[in-house]
Amino acid sequence: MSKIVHSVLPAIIMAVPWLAIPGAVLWGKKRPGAAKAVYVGCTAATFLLITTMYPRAMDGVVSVQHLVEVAPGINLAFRVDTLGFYFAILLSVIWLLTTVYSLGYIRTRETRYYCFTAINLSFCLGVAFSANMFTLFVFYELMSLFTYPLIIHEETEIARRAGLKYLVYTITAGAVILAALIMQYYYGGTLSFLGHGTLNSETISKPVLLIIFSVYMLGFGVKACIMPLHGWVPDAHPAAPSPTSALLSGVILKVGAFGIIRVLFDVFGIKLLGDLGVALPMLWVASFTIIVASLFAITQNDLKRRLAYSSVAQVSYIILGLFLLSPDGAIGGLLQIAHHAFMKGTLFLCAGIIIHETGKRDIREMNGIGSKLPITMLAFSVAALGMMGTPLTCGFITKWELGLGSIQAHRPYFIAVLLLSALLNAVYFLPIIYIAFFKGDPMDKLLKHETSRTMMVPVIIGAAFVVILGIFVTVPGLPYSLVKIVVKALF
Amino acid sequence: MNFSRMFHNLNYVVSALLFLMGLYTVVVKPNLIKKLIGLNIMETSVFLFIVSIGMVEGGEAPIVAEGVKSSQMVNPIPQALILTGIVVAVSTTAVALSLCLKIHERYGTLNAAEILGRGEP
Amino acid sequence: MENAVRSPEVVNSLLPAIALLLPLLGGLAVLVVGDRREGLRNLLAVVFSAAAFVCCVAMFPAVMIRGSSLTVTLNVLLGDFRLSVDPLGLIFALAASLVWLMSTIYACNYMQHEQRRTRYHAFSLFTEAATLGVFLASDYFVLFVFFELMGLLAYLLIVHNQTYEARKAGVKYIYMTVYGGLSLLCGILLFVSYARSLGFGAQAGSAFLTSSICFVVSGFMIGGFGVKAGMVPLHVWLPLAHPAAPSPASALLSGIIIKAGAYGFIRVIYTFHSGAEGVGGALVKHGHEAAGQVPVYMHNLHDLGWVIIWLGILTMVVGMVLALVQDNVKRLLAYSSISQMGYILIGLGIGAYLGAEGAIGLAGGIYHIMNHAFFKSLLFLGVGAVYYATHQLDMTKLGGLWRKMPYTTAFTCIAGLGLMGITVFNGFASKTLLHHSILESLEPGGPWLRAVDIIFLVSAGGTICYIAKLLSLTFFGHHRGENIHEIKEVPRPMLAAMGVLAAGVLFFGLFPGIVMRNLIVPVLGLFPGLDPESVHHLAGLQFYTGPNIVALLPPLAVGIVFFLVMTRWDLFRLRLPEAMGIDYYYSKTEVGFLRLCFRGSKRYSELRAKYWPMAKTTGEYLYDWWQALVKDYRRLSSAALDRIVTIPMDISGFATYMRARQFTGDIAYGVFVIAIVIAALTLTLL
Amino acid sequence: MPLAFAALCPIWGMWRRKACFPWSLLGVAITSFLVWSLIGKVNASKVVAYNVSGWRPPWGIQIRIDYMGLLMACLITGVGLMLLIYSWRYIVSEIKEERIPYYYTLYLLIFTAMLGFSITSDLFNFFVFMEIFSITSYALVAISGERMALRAAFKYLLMGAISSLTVLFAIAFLYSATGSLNMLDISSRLKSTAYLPVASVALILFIAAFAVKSALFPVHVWLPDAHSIAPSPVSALLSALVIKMGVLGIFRILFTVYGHSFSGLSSTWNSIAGVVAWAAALSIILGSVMAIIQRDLKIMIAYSSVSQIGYILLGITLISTRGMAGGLYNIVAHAMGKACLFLVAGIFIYKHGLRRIENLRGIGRTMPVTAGAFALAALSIVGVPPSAGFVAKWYILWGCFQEGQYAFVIVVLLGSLLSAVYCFRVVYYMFFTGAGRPGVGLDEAPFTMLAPTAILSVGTLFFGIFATLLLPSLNNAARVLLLK
Repeated sequence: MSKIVHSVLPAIIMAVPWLAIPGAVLWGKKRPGAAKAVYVGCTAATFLLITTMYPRAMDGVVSVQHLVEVAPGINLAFRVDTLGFYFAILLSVIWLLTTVYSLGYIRTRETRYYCFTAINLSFCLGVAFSANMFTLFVFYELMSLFTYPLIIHEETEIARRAGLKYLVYTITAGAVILAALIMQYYYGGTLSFLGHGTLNSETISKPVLLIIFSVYMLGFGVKACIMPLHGWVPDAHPAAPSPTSALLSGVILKVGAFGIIRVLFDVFGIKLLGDLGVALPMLWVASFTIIVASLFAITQNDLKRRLAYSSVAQVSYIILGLFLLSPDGAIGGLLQIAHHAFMKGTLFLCAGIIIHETGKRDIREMNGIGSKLPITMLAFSVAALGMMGTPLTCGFITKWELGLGSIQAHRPYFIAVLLLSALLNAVYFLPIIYIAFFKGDPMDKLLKHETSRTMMVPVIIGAAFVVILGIFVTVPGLPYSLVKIVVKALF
Repeated sequence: MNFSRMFHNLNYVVSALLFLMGLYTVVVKPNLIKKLIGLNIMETSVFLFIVSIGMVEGGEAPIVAEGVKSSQMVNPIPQALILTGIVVAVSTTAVALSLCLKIHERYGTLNAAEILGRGEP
Repeated sequence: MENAVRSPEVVNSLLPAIALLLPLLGGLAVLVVGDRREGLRNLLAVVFSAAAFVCCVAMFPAVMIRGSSLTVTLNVLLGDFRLSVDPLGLIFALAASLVWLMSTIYACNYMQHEQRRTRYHAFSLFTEAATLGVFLASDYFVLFVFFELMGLLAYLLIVHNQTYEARKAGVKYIYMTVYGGLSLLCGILLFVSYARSLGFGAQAGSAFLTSSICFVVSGFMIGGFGVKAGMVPLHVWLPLAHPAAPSPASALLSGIIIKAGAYGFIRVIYTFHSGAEGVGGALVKHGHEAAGQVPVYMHNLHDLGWVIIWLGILTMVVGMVLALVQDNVKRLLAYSSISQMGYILIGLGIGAYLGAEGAIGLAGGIYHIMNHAFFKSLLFLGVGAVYYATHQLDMTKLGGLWRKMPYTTAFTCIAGLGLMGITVFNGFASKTLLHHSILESLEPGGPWLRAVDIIFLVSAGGTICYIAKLLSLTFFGHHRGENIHEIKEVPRPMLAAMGVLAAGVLFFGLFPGIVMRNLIVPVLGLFPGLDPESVHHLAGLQFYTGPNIVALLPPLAVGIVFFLVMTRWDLFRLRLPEAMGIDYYYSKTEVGFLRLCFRGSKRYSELRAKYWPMAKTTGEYLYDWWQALVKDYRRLSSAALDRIVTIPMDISGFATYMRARQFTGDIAYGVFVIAIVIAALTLTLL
Repeated sequence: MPLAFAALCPIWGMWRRKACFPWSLLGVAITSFLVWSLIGKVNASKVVAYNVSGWRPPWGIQIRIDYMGLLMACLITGVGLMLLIYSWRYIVSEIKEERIPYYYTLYLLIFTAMLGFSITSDLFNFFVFMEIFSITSYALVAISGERMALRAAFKYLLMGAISSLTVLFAIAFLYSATGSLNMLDISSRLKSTAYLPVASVALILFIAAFAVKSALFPVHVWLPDAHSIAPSPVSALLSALVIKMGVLGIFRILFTVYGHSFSGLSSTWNSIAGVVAWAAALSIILGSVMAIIQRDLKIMIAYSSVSQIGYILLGITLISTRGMAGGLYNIVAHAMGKACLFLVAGIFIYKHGLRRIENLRGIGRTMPVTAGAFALAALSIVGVPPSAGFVAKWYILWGCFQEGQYAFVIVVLLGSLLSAVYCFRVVYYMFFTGAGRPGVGLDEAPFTMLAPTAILSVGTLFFGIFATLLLPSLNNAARVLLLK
């Protein structure tokens, strides 16, 4: 068993983003510079504080902190295991990037944007740090609700509709998760995460387990946008401002996947799921999502919609990897969380720059945009190549591990899904690159006109991460090393 | 139906009847005052019932005094209760009547249907 | 029989990594310097590619002579990212870096009339790094990484001109590359999982090579490598891409990059041979040899070789036939490349087919790879020079250039003769080897392979024919274009580059023995399953013998007949119907797929348009009803729902109801009271 | 004793127009203090009993504070105090000046009566207190003297009076059957089977009557009118506390008087509980649906009360310990949340005269604290974790599972979805529509109105996070009551 220490650090870390709010509220109008500084400072401080937990995470030491007993047996408590740390550090990095980016991008209602982004960071960290399903659910729900202001930030009719759709989906999902939670508690007796499954098939009948499982999947599947439940994604992403889209795709969809991970590893446990025989249906559902969402993406002409559908497909990689129930598959699935976050984050941020600088959203109108925004489009291309799984980008590592995993699980035919999806990725990403760089009249050369540095830097860093994570995979501290520890503990 | 038992429990039957008559009045009559009267009928039925339970056949007044020795005393508690009950009922009626007055002042009618703006104008 | 193969000594050396890094750094340097200082940039490009070549040469003694394997392990990707140089990789790397150097030198002048020169040089160098990476990789994983990178980077070279043709070629190329990469990845994933190996060989004791899964694996791998190698039916990108790219890039594509595919084939065969070393394989081998049987893994290799041979024949014939009818010089050369890849595949296939005796087939294949690298890149550079001078690629509009451009003509002719396989030129040696190998395979192969012999003969004739056509139409006769007077010989650096390659052609042709002993035999020594005696035999093989030279005559005759016949009936202009080309079906599939997507989404919206009104009407109806309810409610300023459900309790509501039915009121009264009394009594007196 | 003290208060407050607010405040504060001082005692000894004028229980009138009574008393004093503070500034704007003393008098009266109602253990006193707070609340609804108010008050009065009389009738039935008025005494006497028919009828009458008082679904019609038309603190009082008295009545009758374990009555008892549970379920759904279609903020909040009362009663009548704990917890959650919502609605009326939801566009910018309080309370009403409402729903759901009532699971979840719809619509209008009016800075309500609102809304969060302050005791109470 892993070593357990008590630490108040998670609680402190969660509190830090809240410090941004007074700054944003008080200085939002009068001294925007100070407000921004506080905002970025808080996000950065969060990141730095999380990094201090790194040694523990690498040693597999679990930090726990009991917060408050909400009801007898039901606690709000934090427990940072390696998986939680992995998720937390990832989301704080993505947050930092989008935070810096948003300074340049967000021009209206900054105060509200900063406040809610900071709050959401806190809640997302809460999900990552949660010690039991209840805590996870609490922060998950809060996060879901507080994302709404970000989605409708622009307050257009489209945004409003998208926001409404989002709310309907997530609130319903929340209710469904609640039902599953209650069932789990009633039948299983505990909600805690112990590093292995807490439900067992000896005391609980199989149908009940199946019901609990499927209800959980229905609930978390909405955030993780498994195919029939993905409806809000293609609307919310284009409607939201680009940094928010990056956050949505990069982190918030992953929170749903994180929920599924917890259900898989800490509620049911790998062995029980294997016995239940639910893995295969989930694999098919994920495969269906991957393929069909990719096909949908091909037909989209709105850049952000295409990216959104791509996210739907890519998040299902995580599900696919996890439900292979094999070590390599799990590594692939968990890696995909980080890798997709960087890739899709970069893509959305680039899309934001394109929209911000040229006002164009339709891919067909982007002829020669690469000569106008060379660095942006280069970053875009790198991330897009990553999505296709080109070697030396992080997407390749994911694909490789998933492929190995599917063979390890004696289901080699899922490689076909992966590869077909990569092909489809190529079909919908390559034209963008091609249009941007190679199409368009070279005579009619647009003036080079890159965007402001605050927006440029996060994009470059994101693209750099795509490559760094693809080359220096095994460097300690990067996702692979963390994921390896997680998976080693599990299998 | 056991009529002798019914007769034996006549107080139940009668008060129930009265209660229901009052209820009917409250529900059906459109005039607010009539509704109040119905309410009072209901009250009365309840009081009647309570008094009747305290009755002991051949009992005496429950006065504990020198020289009065009776094993057959009427139960005094119901009577005490009714006194309180009547006070409460009166106050309810008073409030209701004052409301009626005000309503009449403001609406110029006491017809429930007209007040609610339904039915004939 | 003792295993005579030298077990390679592993030496840690940074040289492979340096060889890889040099072009990479060069590319970056070129990017940094940029268009502002062209001279410096060109110099940097040449210097760095020369340095890479020198680096490869520096590895030569250790690898080829001492037989050690230079290895460097980098801690990137999944850890153990290992580059390792064995003789096979090294000869490819040498060829690649040499051709690259020449191409770079050539490009410095050639690219002057093109746009985006910095991009060209930078990405050419990047591609060189990736290509060297392919050849220096120590296992399939590393190989795949570089193979993919090479494929994607080469895209930049193909679309360089950004013309319509270039973009069209680029689209086809990139999709084929992606497909090939995925197929390869699939194969490699399966290989890694089932052979449980990190190197090119299967792990000792694994049952991989004897199980049927090895066919699946090699199938995927051939599907992946075949794309790059221009193997029919995966060749469709090639005839588009080569003409579209700038000539030095075409030289690289044809000279080296498609060889990376062939290299992959060799590695697959090598993997099968590794079974001889593995414990399980060795056991199987010894066990069966005692009974005079072929070991099981060899059996599988044999079947695989059979497939490769026929793929090679198909490639060879299709390439040859299509090359005959081209007018565009570069397209002709592109089809020629396909055809020549067919030769190579036949050689490799026979090498696999013959199993332990396959040394001669492999040697022929590898030799031809080397030769082709030289003469095909030289040909492309030559026609590039023509294009540089005339801006014309249609050979029917050229001619008589030999007077104006004597050196170019000479070099191109050397290359052409090499390609024809004429004695003294390098093609002679390799084609002789191939022919020998076909003859050797006749014995076990039977009548089918006799057909191969004939086809080989015919296509050798065809090759002679189209090269004759190319040379005669381009350089000889009289000029059919305009402005013959403005045509000048190309600048000296370009000539120098061509000259070096021409020297290579001659060297490989004149001294086949040296080449065999120093380059090919060490490579063959890698294959543990080969019979050492046959390898030894190859080392002492004499090429310039009477029968060999005589064997050249039939194809030459066939070629001349071809040429005469086709000139006589003007068959060079024959155009095959589109539907006979494989490309046609590719386009159909591609278009069909996109159409499927769009039609699917269109159908979806049609369906929605069809059924949506219905749903919408229902929804609207419900909504109207709801609105009416709300409105009604608001008008009556009391709950509509209340009214429905709670009439008896809603005081005024019930009153109104009763008033409306005044005459029934009394009856209702009676019924009401009686019913309730009965109910109460029943309850009371139960 | 709080009863004695509180009863004195109105007399003092009666004629001193200016002083009546401080005086009432003093009275309420002292009472609250006394009540709170009892907490420890009750926790220690479970029950605090006091026999008025020295008679022993079966005959004398006994005041008995058990856990449930204490909970209600604390709630009444706590929320009551907040509402009183809020009233100070607010009430001036809605009712005529000469009526203000009446308002405070009535306020203290209803306060006293509710306290008495929660802590008495004598059935007749029970009735009397009920009548007092009922009559007072009729008057409070009508206090503004407007047409609509009068009408709503009269409707309320008729239904209230009928239900009161029904209660009295039922008490008489019970008395005739058992000859006792003390709840525990009756409870023990009812164990003999001789009184079955009468007791059954009384039970039905009780439940029907209290259903009216607590505005359970088919008999809720008085509530939307009365609650929306009364002045906002009164609405808050009615919604937060007065209808809880109906719940308390049902609770007392079902559990204190009749109890769960009677052999003879259990079938009637169970079927009654079942009927109430289903009525509660219907309340949840229909109340929410009706709330959704409203345009007037206060009517919407009033309908939301119907739905929330449904939750409470559903929890209580699930007859599972968890469910009951959840139901009781929802009393707390709803009292705070709903009071807060009404107070916010009151602030909007006070500041801008806004009642329509559509008119609240962008008000979140000028009145962030108020609107924020609304949002927080709304989250609790919807049941978003970690608010108090969530804890309540959690326990109710748990109860449903304990009893295998899967239909109710769906009802509860659907109900929270519907409540999300109406709550978030308002939140949306407040925060996310309408450009901020330029030049208009913060424009908040006076502090004495803002503070209670804020405290209540924070309270919902507090009791969500620190639910363990109450839950173990509630669980114990439920376990004792259900003898499980």
